[in-house]
Amino acid sequence: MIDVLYFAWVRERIGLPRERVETGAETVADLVAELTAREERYAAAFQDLSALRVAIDQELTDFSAPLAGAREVAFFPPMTGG
Amino acid sequence: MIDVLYFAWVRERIGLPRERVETGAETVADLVAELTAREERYAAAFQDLSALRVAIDQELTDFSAPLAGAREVAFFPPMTGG
Amino acid sequence: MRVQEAAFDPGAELNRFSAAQQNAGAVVSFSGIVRDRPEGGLLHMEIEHYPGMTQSAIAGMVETAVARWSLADALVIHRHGALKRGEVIMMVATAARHRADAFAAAEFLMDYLKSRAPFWKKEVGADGAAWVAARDEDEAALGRW
Amino acid sequence: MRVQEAAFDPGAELNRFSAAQQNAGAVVSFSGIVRDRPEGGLLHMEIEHYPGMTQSAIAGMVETAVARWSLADALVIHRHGALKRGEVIMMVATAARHRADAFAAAEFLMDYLKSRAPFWKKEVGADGAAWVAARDEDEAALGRW
Repeated sequence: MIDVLYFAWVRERIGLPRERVETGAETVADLVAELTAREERYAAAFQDLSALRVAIDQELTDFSAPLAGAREVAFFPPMTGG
Repeated sequence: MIDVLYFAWVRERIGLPRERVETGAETVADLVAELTAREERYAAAFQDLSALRVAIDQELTDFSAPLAGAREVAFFPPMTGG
Repeated sequence: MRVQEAAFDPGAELNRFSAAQQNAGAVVSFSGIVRDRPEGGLLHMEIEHYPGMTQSAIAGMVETAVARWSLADALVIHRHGALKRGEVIMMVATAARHRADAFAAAEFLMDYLKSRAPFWKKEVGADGAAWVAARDEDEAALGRW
Repeated sequence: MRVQEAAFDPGAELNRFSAAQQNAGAVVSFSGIVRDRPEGGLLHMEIEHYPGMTQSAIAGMVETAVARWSLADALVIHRHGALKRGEVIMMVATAARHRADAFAAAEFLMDYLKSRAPFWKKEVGADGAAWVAARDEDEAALGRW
């Protein structure tokens, strides 16, 4: 079980801010593929990975990162702070 | 007649902040030579021109500048504002 | 370093920050203010953030800046929630002995906050709402550090 | 732009400056604070200036900065007279649409104020007084603009 968080338009497209996901995915990319296969709203959120960023346990990483030991994965668009 | 102003340590060495000078000097350098010839305190102030700056009528210039038409000449060390 | 929904007073923060400096002669501040959209009609801006990550991401940037430019001190305040036009979104302040360090560190912090701290802005107008897109120049600005 | 003997409140000035901005999202400020000498023991600092020239020199710098970086606004306040440790000597503030312009213009103004505005600082200690020497780095900094 892993906590999956969504922010900004990723959150809006998927329709929720976070959920617990039962997964055997080995990498972030595998998790994205699993979610995309689930429902159209996930496919809509993940259709262009180059427009997305991912953090594992609150550290920025990339889609090839392994999920082993991760408690929390977050997906969001490029940040626009400041 | 021209107003000659001194600032910072130039003022302190010469011992006054401003004076009116009767001069026929053609350039700033000529004026410096006239003043230097006058008294030791002027010589002390003007001994190293590379350590001095000069303004004519409140605009920075250099020692070769002509004095024709000038109302006010000021001598001072490099600025240290900010 | 603070991430908060409540408004804050940048002038009071600047004065407090400056007064706390014992031997730093140079203080630089940056404030970001909600401005209208180029096409006008902004009603308000909504700022979303990732609470768990925001604190650690900003703390990491501040630590890097303090070490790299020998800062005497650094301050970051960033709001989230709904902000109206003219409200101050965030501020950064840096203090150093010499101004070049204070300026460089403030610019570094702003560049990193802009593209690496987990905040997202949404502009809300009468005609609808849109997420602010990241600018290529902002990502490129990180390259200089 | 103001050159004055009286103390001023940098925080209040920053707030007033920011509040006056209609569409500039980025405000940068610099404040210079009287700090101790490296060897310690500073009693106060004396700042002398050339009244007739100061105003026109600063006005020229501000005009250049506003044009070159499309500033929405710029502010310069510089004190003269006797200042104690911790007192604010001067401040610069710039406002622009984008932060890069506000930062560049503030640094430009600081570099020019430092070496081209007619102010001279004297550090007074119990052991005597000495004029602050211009730093080669400050003169060199002008080369980048």
